[in-house]
Amino acid sequence: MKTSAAKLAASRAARPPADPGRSSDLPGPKLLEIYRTMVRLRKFEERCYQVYLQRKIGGFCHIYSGQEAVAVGMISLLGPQDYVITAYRDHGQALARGLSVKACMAELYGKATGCSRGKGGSMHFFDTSVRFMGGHGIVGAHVPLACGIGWAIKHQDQKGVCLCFFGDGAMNQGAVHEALNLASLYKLPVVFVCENNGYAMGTAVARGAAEENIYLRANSYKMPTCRVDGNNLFEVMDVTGGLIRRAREEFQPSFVEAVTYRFRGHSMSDPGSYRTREEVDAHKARDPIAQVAQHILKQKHAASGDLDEIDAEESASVEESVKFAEESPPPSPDALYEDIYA
Amino acid sequence: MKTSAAKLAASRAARPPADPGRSSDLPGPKLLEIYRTMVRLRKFEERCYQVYLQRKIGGFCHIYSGQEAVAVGMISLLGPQDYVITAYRDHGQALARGLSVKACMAELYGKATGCSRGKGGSMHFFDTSVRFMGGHGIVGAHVPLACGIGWAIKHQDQKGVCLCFFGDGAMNQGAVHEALNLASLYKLPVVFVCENNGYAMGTAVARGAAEENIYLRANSYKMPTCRVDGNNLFEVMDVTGGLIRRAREEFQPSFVEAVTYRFRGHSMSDPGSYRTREEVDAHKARDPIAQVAQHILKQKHAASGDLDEIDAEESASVEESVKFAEESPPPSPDALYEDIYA
Amino acid sequence: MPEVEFRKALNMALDEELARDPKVFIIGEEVAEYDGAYKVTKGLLAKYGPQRVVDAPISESGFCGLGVGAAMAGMRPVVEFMTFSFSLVAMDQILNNAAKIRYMSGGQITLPITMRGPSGVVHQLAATHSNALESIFAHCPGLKVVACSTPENAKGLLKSAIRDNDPVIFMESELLYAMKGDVPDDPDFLLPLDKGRIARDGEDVTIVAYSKRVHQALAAADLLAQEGIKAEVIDLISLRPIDQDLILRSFRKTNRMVTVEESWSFCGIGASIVDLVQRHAFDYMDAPIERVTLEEAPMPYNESIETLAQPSPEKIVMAAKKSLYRAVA
Amino acid sequence: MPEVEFRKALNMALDEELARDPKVFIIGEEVAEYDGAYKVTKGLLAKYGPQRVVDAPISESGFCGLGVGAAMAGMRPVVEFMTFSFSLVAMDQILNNAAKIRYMSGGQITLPITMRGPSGVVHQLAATHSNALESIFAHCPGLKVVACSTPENAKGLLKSAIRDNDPVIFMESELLYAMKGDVPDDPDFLLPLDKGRIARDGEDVTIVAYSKRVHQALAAADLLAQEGIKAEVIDLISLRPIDQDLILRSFRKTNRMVTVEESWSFCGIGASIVDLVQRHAFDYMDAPIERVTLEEAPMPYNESIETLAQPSPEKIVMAAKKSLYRAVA
Ligand SMILES: Cc1ncc(C[n+]2csc(CCOP(=O)(O)OP(=O)(O)O)c2C)c(N)n1
Ligand SMILES: Cc1ncc(C[n+]2csc(CCOP(=O)(O)OP(=O)(O)O)c2C)c(N)n1
Ligand SMILES: [Mg+2]
Ligand SMILES: [Mg+2]
Repeated sequence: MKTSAAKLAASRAARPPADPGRSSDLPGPKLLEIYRTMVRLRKFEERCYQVYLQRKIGGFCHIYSGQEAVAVGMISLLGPQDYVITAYRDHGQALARGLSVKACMAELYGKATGCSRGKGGSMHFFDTSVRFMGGHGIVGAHVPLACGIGWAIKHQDQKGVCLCFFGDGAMNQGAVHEALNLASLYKLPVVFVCENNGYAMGTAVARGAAEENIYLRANSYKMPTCRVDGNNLFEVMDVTGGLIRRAREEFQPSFVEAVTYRFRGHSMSDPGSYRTREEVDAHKARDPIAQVAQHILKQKHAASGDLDEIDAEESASVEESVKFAEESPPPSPDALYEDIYA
Repeated sequence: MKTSAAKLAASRAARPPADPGRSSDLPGPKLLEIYRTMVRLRKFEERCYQVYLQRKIGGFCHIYSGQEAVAVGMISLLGPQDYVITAYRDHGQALARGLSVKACMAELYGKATGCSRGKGGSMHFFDTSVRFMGGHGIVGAHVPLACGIGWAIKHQDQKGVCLCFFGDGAMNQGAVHEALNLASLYKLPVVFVCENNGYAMGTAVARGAAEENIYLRANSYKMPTCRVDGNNLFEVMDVTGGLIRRAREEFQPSFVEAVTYRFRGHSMSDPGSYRTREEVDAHKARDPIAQVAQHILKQKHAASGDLDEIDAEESASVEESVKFAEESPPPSPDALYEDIYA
Repeated sequence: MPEVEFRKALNMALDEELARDPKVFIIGEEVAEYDGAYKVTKGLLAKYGPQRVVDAPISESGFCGLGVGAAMAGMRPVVEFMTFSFSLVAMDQILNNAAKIRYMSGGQITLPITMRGPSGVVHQLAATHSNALESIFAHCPGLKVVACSTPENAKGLLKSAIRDNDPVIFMESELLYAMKGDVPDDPDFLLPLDKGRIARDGEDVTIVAYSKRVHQALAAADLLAQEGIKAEVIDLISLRPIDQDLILRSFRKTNRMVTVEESWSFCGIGASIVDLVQRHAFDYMDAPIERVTLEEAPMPYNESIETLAQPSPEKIVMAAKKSLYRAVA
Repeated sequence: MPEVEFRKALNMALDEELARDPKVFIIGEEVAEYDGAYKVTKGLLAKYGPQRVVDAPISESGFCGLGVGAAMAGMRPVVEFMTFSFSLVAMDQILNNAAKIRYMSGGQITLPITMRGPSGVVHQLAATHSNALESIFAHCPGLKVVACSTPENAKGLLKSAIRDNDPVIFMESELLYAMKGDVPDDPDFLLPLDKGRIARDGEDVTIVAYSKRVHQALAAADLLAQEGIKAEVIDLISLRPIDQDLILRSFRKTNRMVTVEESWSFCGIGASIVDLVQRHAFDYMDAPIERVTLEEAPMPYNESIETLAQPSPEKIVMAAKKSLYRAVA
């Protein structure tokens, strides 16, 4: 699916009614906070890209740049009782959920101060203190886990929701279908978020799925399903807000396809030759962060200098995190044998 | 889904246009042949039930009685170039595909003369000479195999089709969803037949699937999909005929849900207490064989005495098969180590 | 101590733990309304309701993953595989998720999940339904693997497994479900998950077995006794971690060993026992250790060759003698 | 004999077999338009088209099953797992279908399928992406399991695997893909699937290894040589069936052995080697056989403990010495 910006805009499906109050009317301070988080993600990822090239970090590394409106928009709607779980492209959701930039960067460096003590790496960020349940490397395999988290929420009367993120490619894993059915059958408070960035590695959506309208596949599971422009923060928030509410209050699971685009290759080792420069540029022109910035400026919530300041602060914080990571100690040799059993 | 006969009749979906010529207009001899095959299945299964109770055969044994119109109707449309693959409730499809009653009965007895040399048993009938590719015990796991068979047909230019049978419960296995997508993506000549007999063991369809209209789930894979009354031979044949033609000629896979009912328990060890006597009786009143008999008599293709004769002949042949099985030799001890590698 | 069937002993364990801890729930195919394919969960739905005893569709990967996720979020799930043969479709959930998430999270996540069900060959179910996967599970750090063998230990071990804070693979056997035995009704009767037991004392040769093969080993010991050979029988119970001390203590006494297994030889449990014995008790080895395993073939349907394919008391006797003759010779 | 990279040697094998037999096709994720995640299938789409070199969605269970079905119906599929870690979601297709259908059909069905891909730990990919599953596959009758170790044998073995009429699990290693070596360009260069090889002659101790660990074993042998110890290095190549004769021949000469493995110890390949040695060459055992395996932990991300977790030439040297000191003592 070589998603053109036009096609993308046209493809939005009928959606469940948004909650009263539109997110674009959010008060300035709240919006600026969201903007700051989006910037944080971007700065983190771009620095990450650099340190990877400098071979300071290793393993696989999947950059989230371009998809920020999805993670930040949705996760900003959560409270402390809620859970997040995601795949290996997890830096964005982790930071959006409030993991410290330092702990994330240190994890990439494999340090003992990392959010997973240096044992998980880029693909396996965890922080149970904010109910961030990973970071999972096997495509689709964490989606059934979300059902279990939903089960725990529901049967421990926690009035929460689990947001479960996965990619367009994951829709072709059988386990995902089993999980969608289970969530609907058991009425579990899970919002399934398929981040459709057009590709699973080099495979465009329509080359991997007979039904390229991903959100339609959730119809098989009798749950509310919709598609949103994943580069449009406000649309993301408006739609997801309603779904989260229904999950929390009615135990109604739902499915949302967020159409977006990754600015970088699949992982650091991907030259990305399956996408044309024009295609990438067209999507960069719809940068989700720039769109929010524009809105803020237009609504006069802040001046352009204010935004520059935020950018600079976030850059500085990422810089600090690099220093922190570099100076942190590695896990002790004993750590190899720790954390296997409780 | 406690399928009432009325609900069942009402639930038929819009279907793809049938091939010209309706199967109810088939010439008498052809119809009588089909009737004979249906009777053969029933006699075989009921005898099977008895010898199992006499402990002459062992293992799991899943009786097909009540579903005959599906296997016989569909398989009667195949030619020698076509393939059949099915689950563990496989006696019906095997006999419909022309495996000898003797080889089937001998397999149940675990004899060397059995269709799988006594090594497969009830759940694993095979006969490659008629392209009957099993008999498979793991729910849903043979459905991807059907894609491979379809692949082989297509890429070896065999102008055939693979009929793949599975149960309503199998729709909840992830592998089935992966397979449906692959078949559609690669345009494979496979007709997927979900025999919805209302239950997976003791689990009624709606207790296992959020979407109880099984045929609708195939919509996710962009292939023609429909529901037929699986107890109505002619409806089964009319609809499947068109699907088989499209598979053979256009490499168009399709999905058909055949709503039916098993007269016996799930397997020999199932007391079946999850179904009321009334429910079972209501379905027995729609016996697919009796329906065909009625049609034959009404159309004066044969007299009632002719049908009795067929019944008697098939009973006799099953009787012979029991004798054959009992007198056949078991596999030699060496057979244990044979057939592991080519 | 009431005398009950093996399946009832398991049922008592589930019942008591459901009563004790609201975080416990059972999920699997036919566990609720059907009372369990093998009646292990009989009556539990009626007593605890559909939120604690949960029927699942035929989605092993899905509901096993649901169990893992629920454990991550503080519940204490018991996942029933109708048989472990069907756990093959959930293998990734078990080996990647259940076994590794704690480690990958740097110890933040605890996974108190029990995955249970019958395992191994039954009777004429043929190749796909006769899988014994214990050496696969026992290969993997992060899992605990337990095989019960009597009504008593079935109860005590299952209760311990459910209370344990790690993922436990809990293996039963259809062929033992009807076996009767005395079972303590103390609701706090627990057995350690990491200890084997001496099922019979002896000094001439050690027979190591687990699950239903323990009973064949005991039968073999009876036969050997008739010939004046005193066999010690070890019931391993724990396959991961394996009770090395117990095995070595017995071996240092008998200097001879036969292992009896539920699965195939290559990369099997017995091979690892051989390995640990030769590494830790090399000087005590008076003869090669003999192994009685499945023959190296998928399980056939035919009854006679199905029997041939499996360990038997006679095969164990022969192996024991071989190990002894060798010493005599 | 051109000198080529390991990945090119595999590519040549695929290329030649695609050219030779129209029944051969390759299916897997990113094998076609992307030229393979590790470029093993580079250029093959361009040469053979999308019906012979087939991109698959992320549906391992589906496309592996498709391969098995195609083999049942007369094709000769090569299924690529991007890495064998991802084969865990297809385990049922491999262990129940590929391994057992021939048997259950009483020999009517032939399954000429090759399942290939890199296996084992790479570099900082952490626990889910570092699985080495060979002892799981090698446990199961019905499968053949092969691990290549040089560009030359990679080519000869992969061609044999594709031409073989049984399901072959063909294991490669990302870390070897860039290794260079001479490779025969004879399109009928085939190597037997069931034979190991002596990678280096010696008489003091036998080091048995496979896959990339062979190179560590050779490095260890170099180090040992500096101390006057002559190690013989066996490259197993075939893990099922294992080349028992070769192993025993060497052991009867050296009387000492170290096994080096890609996976964990318990129920590992080396345990089975120990078992067969003690059963068939008991009187030749001058010391316990030592094993160098992964440490018993999931694979961590951090580079230093990831290194600690694995075999190394130094660990092999220590193990070899331990086996020898014992004899000296
Ligand atoms: C079961 C499995 N198969 C293959 C892989 C290798 N792999 C990692 S990411 C990926 C593509 C996933 O694409 P998508 O789901 O669209 O997520 P995105 O990377 O676009 O965020 C693949 C094939 C894997 N990790 N797990
Ligand atoms: C993966 C797997 N899980 C569980 C089973 C046990 N089992 C055998 S048949 C069956 C019910 C299947 O129901 P359905 O698909 O509707 O077919 P039917 O028996 O009605 O023909 C179950 C749960 C199995 N064989 N395989
Ligand atoms: Mg994607
Ligand atoms: Mg059914």
